[in-house]
Order: sequence, then C-alpha cells, then structure tokens
Amino acid sequence: MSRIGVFVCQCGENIARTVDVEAVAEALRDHPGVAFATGYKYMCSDPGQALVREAIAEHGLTGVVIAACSPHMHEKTFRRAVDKAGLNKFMCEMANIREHCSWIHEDRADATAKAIDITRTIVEKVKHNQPLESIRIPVTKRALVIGGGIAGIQAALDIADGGHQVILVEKDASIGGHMSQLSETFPTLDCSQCILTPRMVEAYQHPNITLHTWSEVEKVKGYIGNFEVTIRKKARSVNEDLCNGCGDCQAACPVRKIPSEFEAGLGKRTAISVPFPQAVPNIPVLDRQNCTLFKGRRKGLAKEVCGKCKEACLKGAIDYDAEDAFIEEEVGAIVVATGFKLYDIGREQPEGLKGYGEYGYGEVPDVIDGLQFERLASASGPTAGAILRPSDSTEPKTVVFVHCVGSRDPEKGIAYCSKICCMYNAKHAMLYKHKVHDGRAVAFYMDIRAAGKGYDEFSRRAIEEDGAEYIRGRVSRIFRDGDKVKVWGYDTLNGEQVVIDADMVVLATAIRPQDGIRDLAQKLSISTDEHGFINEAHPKLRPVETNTAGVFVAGACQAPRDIPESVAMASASAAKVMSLFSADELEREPAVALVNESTCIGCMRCADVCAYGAIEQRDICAIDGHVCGHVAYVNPGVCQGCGTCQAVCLSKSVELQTFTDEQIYSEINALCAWE
Amino acid sequence: MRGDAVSDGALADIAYYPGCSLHGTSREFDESLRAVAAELGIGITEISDWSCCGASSGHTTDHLLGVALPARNLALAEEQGYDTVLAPCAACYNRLSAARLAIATEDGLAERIPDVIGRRFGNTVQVRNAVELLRDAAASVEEKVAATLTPNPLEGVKLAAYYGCLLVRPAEVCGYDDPEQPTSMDEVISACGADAVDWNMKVECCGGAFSVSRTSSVVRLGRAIIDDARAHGAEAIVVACPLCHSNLDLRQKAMALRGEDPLPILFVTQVVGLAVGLTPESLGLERHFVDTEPLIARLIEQAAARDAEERRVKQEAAAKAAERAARQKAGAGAAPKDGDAQ
Amino acid sequence: MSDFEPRITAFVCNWCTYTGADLAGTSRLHMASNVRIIRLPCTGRIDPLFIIKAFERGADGVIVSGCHPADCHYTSGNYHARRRFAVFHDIMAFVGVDPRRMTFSWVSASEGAKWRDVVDEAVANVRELGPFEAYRALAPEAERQA
Amino acid sequence: MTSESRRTLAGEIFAATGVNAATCYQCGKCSAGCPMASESALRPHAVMRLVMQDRREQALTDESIWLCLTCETCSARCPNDCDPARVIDAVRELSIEAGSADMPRTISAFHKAFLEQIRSNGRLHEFGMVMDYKLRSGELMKDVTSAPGMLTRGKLSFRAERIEALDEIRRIFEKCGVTP
Repeated sequence: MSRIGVFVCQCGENIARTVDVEAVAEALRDHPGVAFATGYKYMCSDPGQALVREAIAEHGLTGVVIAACSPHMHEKTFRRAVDKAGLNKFMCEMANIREHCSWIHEDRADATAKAIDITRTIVEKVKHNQPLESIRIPVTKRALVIGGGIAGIQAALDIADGGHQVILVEKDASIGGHMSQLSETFPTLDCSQCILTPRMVEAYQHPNITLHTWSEVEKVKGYIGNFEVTIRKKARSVNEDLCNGCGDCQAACPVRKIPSEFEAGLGKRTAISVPFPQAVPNIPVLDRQNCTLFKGRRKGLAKEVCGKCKEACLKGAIDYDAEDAFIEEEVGAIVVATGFKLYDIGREQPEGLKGYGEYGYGEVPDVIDGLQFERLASASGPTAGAILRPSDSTEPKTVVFVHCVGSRDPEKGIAYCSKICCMYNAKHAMLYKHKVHDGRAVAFYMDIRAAGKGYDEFSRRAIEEDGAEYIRGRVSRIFRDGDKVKVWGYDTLNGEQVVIDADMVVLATAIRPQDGIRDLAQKLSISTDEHGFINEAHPKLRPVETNTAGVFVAGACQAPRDIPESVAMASASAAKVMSLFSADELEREPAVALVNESTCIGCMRCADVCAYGAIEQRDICAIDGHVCGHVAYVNPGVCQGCGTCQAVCLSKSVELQTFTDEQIYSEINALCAWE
Repeated sequence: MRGDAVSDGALADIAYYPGCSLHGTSREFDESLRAVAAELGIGITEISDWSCCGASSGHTTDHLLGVALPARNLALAEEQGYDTVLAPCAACYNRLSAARLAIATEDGLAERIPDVIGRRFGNTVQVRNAVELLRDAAASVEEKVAATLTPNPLEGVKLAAYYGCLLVRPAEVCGYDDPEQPTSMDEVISACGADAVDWNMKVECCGGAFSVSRTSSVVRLGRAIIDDARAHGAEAIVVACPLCHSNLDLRQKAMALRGEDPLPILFVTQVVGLAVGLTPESLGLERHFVDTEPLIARLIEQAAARDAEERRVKQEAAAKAAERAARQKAGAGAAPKDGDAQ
Repeated sequence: MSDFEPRITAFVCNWCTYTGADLAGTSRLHMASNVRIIRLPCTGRIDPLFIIKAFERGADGVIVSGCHPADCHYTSGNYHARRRFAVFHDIMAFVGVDPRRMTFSWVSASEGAKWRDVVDEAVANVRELGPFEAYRALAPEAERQA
Repeated sequence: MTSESRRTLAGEIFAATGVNAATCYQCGKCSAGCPMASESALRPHAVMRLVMQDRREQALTDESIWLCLTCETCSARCPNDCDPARVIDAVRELSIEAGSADMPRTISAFHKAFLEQIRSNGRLHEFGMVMDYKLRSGELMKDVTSAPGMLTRGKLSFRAERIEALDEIRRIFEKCGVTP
C-alpha cells in the first residue's frame, strides 16, 4: 500500500491568493493512499525541503507529491531533496497548481477545486511510480571531426588542446577548405592564407590530432559516448609514409591541362598533384579519372601507357595498385563541419533548382563567380593577384558585381539569404579598386546586409572611400556583346533602366551545403532542412547541438556562415565535446523505453517510428542455440524517451519508464473524481 | 470517320489549327508548313470550323474570354478525335497552351468552361508548335536534306533563330524549351545544314501586339533585334511567329534607314522547305516585303558553284586516271618508275 | 444548460504545449478553469485509447496539443501523432463521439496566448454541445463509485 | 460600409490572379528587362508597388498599364514568382470594369476592333479589322502605304472568312460579359 506525502505550497501569495492551500491539503489528507498532507509558505526554501525530508522519515513515505509550481521550475530541486532523505528520487512528482491554476484563474472556489483535481491526479500517478536508477554510460574520450575547413580545424585544435585525441577527416587532398582559396578576408582585409596556414600546420603536427585526408566517413554506429566509425581512406596512389613532398612526380606528369578545382577552374593542374603549394599534408593525390596510365588500364590495354610519376619518384612512394582502405575508430563525440559549396548557376541544374539562363554563366567566359574572383585577386592565384579577365587576360576596366544570384530567389529554388555575399562583394569591389585605380566597380544589390562588428563601416567604405558604385536593383540579363559583357539592370532609386558595358561580371552565387550532406546526415541520424543544411537542436538555445546526442555541428554546413561565426561555432562545439568528456560516465534520466521480451511479437513497428534508431532487432534463441524468432530491443543509451514506440506497439510490449500506461490511465481515472 | 484515314498504318494525323494569321497576312507560313509536312510525311488536318484564339486582345481585355476562345478550339479538336493540336502561330500556341494550363489549375474553371463555350470539354488535347514538331523530326529533315537533288543547299548560310516571347514564355505554359537560352529552332536550322549563329536577342520582344497601334515602339524594338542579328553575321532571321514576322518584315523599311541591306525574315518552315529542295514559290517566299531574291540567288549560285566544282574535281580525277592508264599501257615493263612516284 | 460546466482533459507534450501553458501562467493570462492537463513527453506517446478512456471516465471534451510540425523535440513524434489522429478523428464520429468535442492544435513553448485561446474555444464549443453521457455507461459501475 | 467597398486593390488582384502583391520585394529585375520601360512612366515593379499600397486610382488610370506588350519577360525572370505580367493583366481588367480606362485611344481601339472581328466572323479578318481600327482610332492616313503591298502579296483579302457556328462565339462573349 502506498504511503504518499502531499506538500502544498503557498508560494508566498502566488498560489495562496486564489487557491485555498489548506483546503487542498485537507482534501488530499482523506485520499486513499495519502499518509500525510500539509501546506507550507515556500516549499522550495530550505525549511520547506527539510519539511519533506522529515516527513519521509517520520511517516515512512513511499512517494511524494509537491503541489506547487511547474516541474520545469523545481522538479530537480525536490527530487534532490527526496534523494537526500533516502527515497528514490523518481518517486517524487510535482503537481502544477501555480502556472496552470492560481495564475490563470480568478475565482477562488474554482481554482481551489481545480488545484485539488490536479494534485489528486498526480497522487494517482505517483502510486504507480517505480524506483528507477539513472542510466550510466561510459564515455570514449576521443572525438571525430568531419571536415577540415576552418571550422573543423578550429574544433579539432580546441579539443586536442584540451587534452583529448581527435580524428580529423577531410574528403579533399588537403585541409584548409574554402578559406584557403580566399584572397583577403573582410572586414580587416587580412590575407586569408597568412592567418590560416599556421593553423593548418598546427593541426597537422598536433600530437593529439590524427589527420585523414582524401578520406570520408563510411559508416557510423553507436550512440553518445560510444560511436563506432568506419573511415574510408580513398586510394591516393601515393604512400603517405614514404612521400616527402618533393614535387618531382608533379613535374614529371604529362597531363597538365586539367582545370584546377582549387583555382575554381581558372588554373590548370597535373593528374598527380597537390591542390595548392601550401597544402597540408604536402602529399599529392593521383587523379585516376584523368591519369593517362589509368585511362589506358580502363581501355584494357595490355601495356601500361605511362608511369612517368613513378619513374620520377626517388622514394618509391607511387603505388598504382593502391586500393581504398577502411579504418575503424571508436569515438565519444562527433563534430560535423562539412562546410558549403557555391550554387553552380549554369543552365543544367540538379535537385529541382533552376538555372540562370539569363545571366550567361558558363556561356560567357567573363561572367565568373565570387570564388573565381577570389582566385584572381589572390597573390597565389593563377594571375599572381592581377585582376585579368578569363577570356583574353586583359585588365577589365568596368566590373559589375551582382548580389543575390540564387539567394533570395525562391523561383530558382533558394529562398534564403546567403549572408556573406554583401560583405564579400564590398570586399571584391574594394580589392578591385585597389588594384585597378582607374577601373569602375558597379554593384547591383537589393539590400545591403552588413550586420556584424565593423561590417557596415566596411561596406560603406567601399562606397565612400573606394568609389564603388552601388545601384539598388536586380539585373535582368547578362550577355556577351562583342568583347563586352552587356548588363541590363534597373536603378529602383532613380527609377531608370541601367545598361552597362562591362568587361567582366562577378556573380555572388548562393551558398549551398556540400554535396553528400544528406547521406552523411543519414549516417549520423541527424536531420537537415529542406535545403540540406544541418538542423541544430534548438535554434536559439542549442545552436551547436544536433538532435542526436553527442553529435555537434560547426560552420557553414548548418547555415551560411562567415569565418568568425564558423570559428565561434567550432569552439562552442569543442567546449560541448569537452564538457561531455569531463566525466568518465554519463548519467541520464531513466525516461527510456523498455521492451517486455516475453510479449513482444517482433513486428518492429516501433523501430520504424523511432527517430533515433534506438530500437534494434534482437534474436531469440531456442535452448539448442538456433535462432527461433526475434524481438525488439531498445538501446537505453540512444533512446530519448519520446514514447512514440509505445503508442504504436500492437502487443503493448514496450513501456516508457516514467510515463507508463499504468501511470497515465491512473491519471485519467483520477479525473472522474470531479463530481 | 477518322479511323479510315489512319488505317493504312501511317502516322495518326495531327489536328492543325492555323489561326487567323496563317489564313491572312502570313499565308506563306501556312503554305510552307503544308508543303514541308507533306514532304516529311506528317499528316495534318485542319480543325473543322475553328475560330480565333483571341490573341492578346482577348486576355488583355478579359481573363475568362482569353481562356474560353482557345478552349472552344481545343474542344473541337477533342470532338473530332485528335489528341494533338499543331498551332504553328506562336501567339495561338501560347494562348491555346495557356488556356489548357489555366483550366487545369485554376479553381472552378474546368467546371465553368463547358457552360461558357457550350460544348463538352475534357482538356485532353496536347498543344505543339511548329518548331517543336520540326525539332522532333530533325532526323528525317537531315535525311531529306542529304537526299535532295543538290544536297545540302543551305550549307554555310548563317541564320539567326529568333524565338521572341510567345514561343518560350512563360515557361510553365510553353515548357518545350529553355525560356532564356532556347535551342530548338537552332537545332532545326542545323538539321537543315545551315549555321545557326549565336546571338543575343533570341528571346527579346519585337513589340508584337503593338504592330498596328504603336508603330514607334515596334520600330525601336525591331531595330535592336535586326542590328544584333546582323552584327553576329546572320544573313536572315528565322521566326515561327506571324506577329514577329510581320513586325520585322513589314517594318524593316522604317528601321533600315542607315543604308544597310535589309535582312530577309524567313519562317522556320520556309527554311526547312528550302533545305529539302522545295521551290521558293511553293514556300510563298515572294510574299515577303524584304526581298528574299538575293538570298535565293546566292543559294542557287552556291549550288551551281559547288556543282561546277564537283564536276571539275570529277573531271580532273577522270583525266588523271585516263592519263595513268595510258602511260601504263605505253611503257609496260620498260618505263621508269618516276611517273608512279607522283 | 447555462450552468453546465464542461470537463475537458488535455493531453499535451512536455516540451511545447506544457511549456506554453506555463508561459500563459507566467503571463497571467486568465482562461476558463475547465481544463485538466495530463503531461506526456510527446504527442507521439498518445495512444488513441487514452482519449476514449477520458470520455469514458467523464470528460465532455478532449484537447490534444503538441509541438508545431517540424518543431518536435523528438524530431518526428508529433508527425506520427498527427497521422494517427487524422485517422482517429474520423473513427470518433463512427463510434459516436461528435468530433467537435476534440480539439487538436499545435501550441509552441512561446505561444501562451494561443494556449489560452485553444482552452477558451474548446470550452465554449463543448459548452454548446452539452454534457457527453454516451460513454458513461461503459465504465463499470464499481469504478464510477470509487 | 459594405464588405465589397472595403476590399483592397491587392485583395482583388489576389482573388483574380492568385498573386499576393506583398510577395514583391521591389528588386526591380522585372523593370530591368522590360522592353517598354523606356516608354512607360510606371514600370512593372511600380505597378506591383501601387497594388501593394492600395493606390487604386493611380494604378488603374495610368497609361503605362496599356503599354505592356504581355511579352512575359518580367514574369519569366521574377525571382519571387510574383508574375507582374499577370498582375498588370488584372489591373487592366479592373480598369476597364471601373470605366476609368485611360487606355491610349489607339490601343483600346485596336483591342476593340480585334474583338469585334472575332464576334462578327469568328475569325480575324485583318483587312476589316484595320479599317475598323482606323475608324475607331482616328489614325486614318497612317500606315496606308503598306496596305497596297499587302494586297498585291496576297496577304490581305477583302472578303472575311466566317465560321459556321457563329452563335457559339456570341455565346462566349455574352457569358464573359464582353462587348467590344
């Protein structure tokens, strides 16, 4: 038989003003199973908590109901108090008679009657509470960081500096990401490579960081504190241990005209190459798609048709027969930092987006995107920093910058603002004017979004000091007209059409998540939004967590982000990882589902609805060991306690602890006492 | 009744909706279309008792009228047992397609239309334009071009494909080609063996609807189109719209005040007709305001020159062969090998 | 009928609607006192039988409320609930419960005022329909006495 | 006040076209490509703005709405799917309904002459239409130079083609409430 103690709080005047606290205590005193009931001015105060502890001892209480404020306010407080008194803390529940009663009603009789109902309902629930133990899960104190751009590098360094092992996985040949392609960075105009390269080297040499470039995450299993990750090391054809980065292979390679990804197509590379001179690690990758030897092999030629790089390599590091390798790693936390890509606005479009036929990108060589301009402006770029247009390598005297290409354009498939373009356009206009003093920089914009420290000042500077001409209006058409690029725009402030004979046009194309993000999200059981950006757990209060515990997010894979934001998110993720690693075990509330194996029919409907993949199939073996059936099993480390599985269970075999059917039906039943 | 017509195993006929212009100011579009269709074996049958689609005057004045007038014709085609309507006039094509889409998507319109037009209407008929039809028949055009008496008569001729508005916009109505960078007519031109020039005014408006009522605008807009085509080396502009045609053809006199030679404006069907060897007369080329004579003369000259060249090459080859044979015969055995070395 | 006070049971999720109702309290938004809340982790946890049980035990109306679609604390629980209730709504009419006795709504943690409106509207609707007695008989007499 | 008179211009446009004028964010891309922008006082984005602000008088009486060629360039390139061409169509219809039509006489005469041809013959008789138009617009002598050329080239005919089921066409005009 239950012996429940009921404690009704006055909350000063907050409850007592409209609820007759004594009457509530009085009414509950006579309720079956209630051994003790009393009112008190402030239950949450020290004397209030002492009252609970004393009553537990004195009356041998088996359960406690605190009728006071919302459980979101003080449930933890009272459960701690109960725990101190030696009663299992999950035997304590709160009845919310403040937020849900005294504060929203005026009639004292009504409010008092409702408070009695609410308290009685919770008393009925507590009668069926079971003593539970918090779940403890061990933590593997190693982290996986996916993506080696500035966000991934920062997160890896922070965690590694905190004394934990980090595995950094990068799909390209070098870490550095998009930041390594940038010329200078807003709003300070520091040289991007100058501030990034030391970080890349630091990450490479850090004793706590293991770097896997030219690698991808193949498979992820497990849960917070206990992930098992399979990493695919793609065949590099170059032995990383032997290679000393001398570059002789690259010099020997006869295939020299491949458009360089790093140079955004404006420069060329060899088939075996490092993406850029400052690459980390400085170890080349053999591009088998373009390599003469592999082309020959694909054609089925009996003899190898090339092999110059292997001949040139004194270290014998070249291995044409290398294959993809798989590495298994155990980690306790994962940071996703896969970054962005630019919306390629050519006419052909994947995934339901539409192309920009009217802007001639991909058809008119002197219409380029922002990243291509970065390479033109970069001292290490294909023109050594001279602004020369692609078609004839002459210096363009009029350059048009077009904002919002793809962004804020629901008709073409992207409704969001890409956030960084206003700033980098201002930077581009500025860099151009610094290099071509007599040049004309014209920017077509819709709104200037420069919210950030020093940002508005920066974009104003482009206009006021550097003389960029800003025209408010979108561009209708861009096309080649002789050796000019004709731009048809509109100045909405003057109300007139504007036609510009430009020498080059730079389109600020939208930021999109990296290719393959949806696959990766699926592997990690995290969700993405309609555009493929990773969803954070809460847009305000949990911005770097995802809805899978132990998986965090940093940088532009979550939304368009600039460098300072990406770095801040990375450090925030790292801090989250380290707070996770601060204990040897994780403690979790036991609000998880449990399967009754003896009644489970193994239909696995529960597994279908589980958003966390917490439910797996477990074999049932007969006495001779052969498998004779299967049942569902809920992994308590992964279960988040939503109870959806229970609602769909046909055989009522799965039960969510702390919200069992018995508890809920008791509450419903208690409501019939209204009369 | 139609069953008999297709029983011989030929392709099923397409309903032909000429529209008013093809019976009037653009008769040559109708003539050349019929000639080309016959040549390519495409059966077209004029919809019986068709009426005007209302053009821009209809939908500019009243949305429902702009839907109902085309709907009547679609209903007729449906009744007469067709599943496809060919509307060569770009304006008709656009209005018919727009009506189809509106009836399919706008609330209550599908229920309302039968009452307005006084006929049953299932909205089942596809609408296609002449360019689309010819693009899809490109392979057989190529075949015919190669098989004409003087093969490939349009070789080297530079033509500018002009789509204008109504063939490609709005994309959800037309949708058979890219609205900004269409290629269908260029493909037809290439199939004809001519060169489609890459130019900028493919989809700009010629002023269409204002041909009669606001000539000044038409002259300004047409000027830009003709100038650009000329700047890119075009010898003629190819159109598939009677409005574009009459604007560019009829108003060129007003535009060409700078002493340039006028640029012939050809219907796409006329280009195909010339390519497959039909006579200029059968294609109605003499009906144009801009004289097409010089262009035709150039084609004839080119063909003659090529013929002559071919004849010369053949004769030369024959002469050489004869010479070699003669020499072999003369010096059989003893003659030095010098001659052979040549 | 004017002195009829409907009894309404509300099944709400812990994260959105329960918190939204807390906010209504913190904001001192006054509302009808006829609703009793049963807190659940997620609307996904709600078994349609809970609702039938509530009617059987004397409720005149039921409110089910959770996070807005796509805002579910548990990613997709409310999505499963929504699908279940779409079906359930039709079934209720079949088993003799006027669908107007049931209110399904999405109330987020920041929508205290919306919660008040949901409550007041549900109370007004059920007040108009009068007491629900069809199911009382189903409850065993003994339990009714308890 | 009746509910009818409280209706805003934006509301009426929405009812007629399904376009919510508030979705126009005034980027100006429509006006940048409008072939008639240089001749009109109100460019497409400005028409959208007037609709948005419920400035009925200005929107319905400006000559510019009649200068639209319905070339659809604006709608084709609109980044926010606002369909200015369709909105301008609807504004013109409202303008006619309101009797506030300030359509240039030549253009209104053209549309009227055109529709009258359809109503009386079922098809457009171009020669008749041009004659009718000239009478309506008063531009008697303009453009007469091309008529002889048209005739000799067989492009114009004096006789109108007339369809059999003329009653059906009359019915359509009646049902649509249009009298040219």
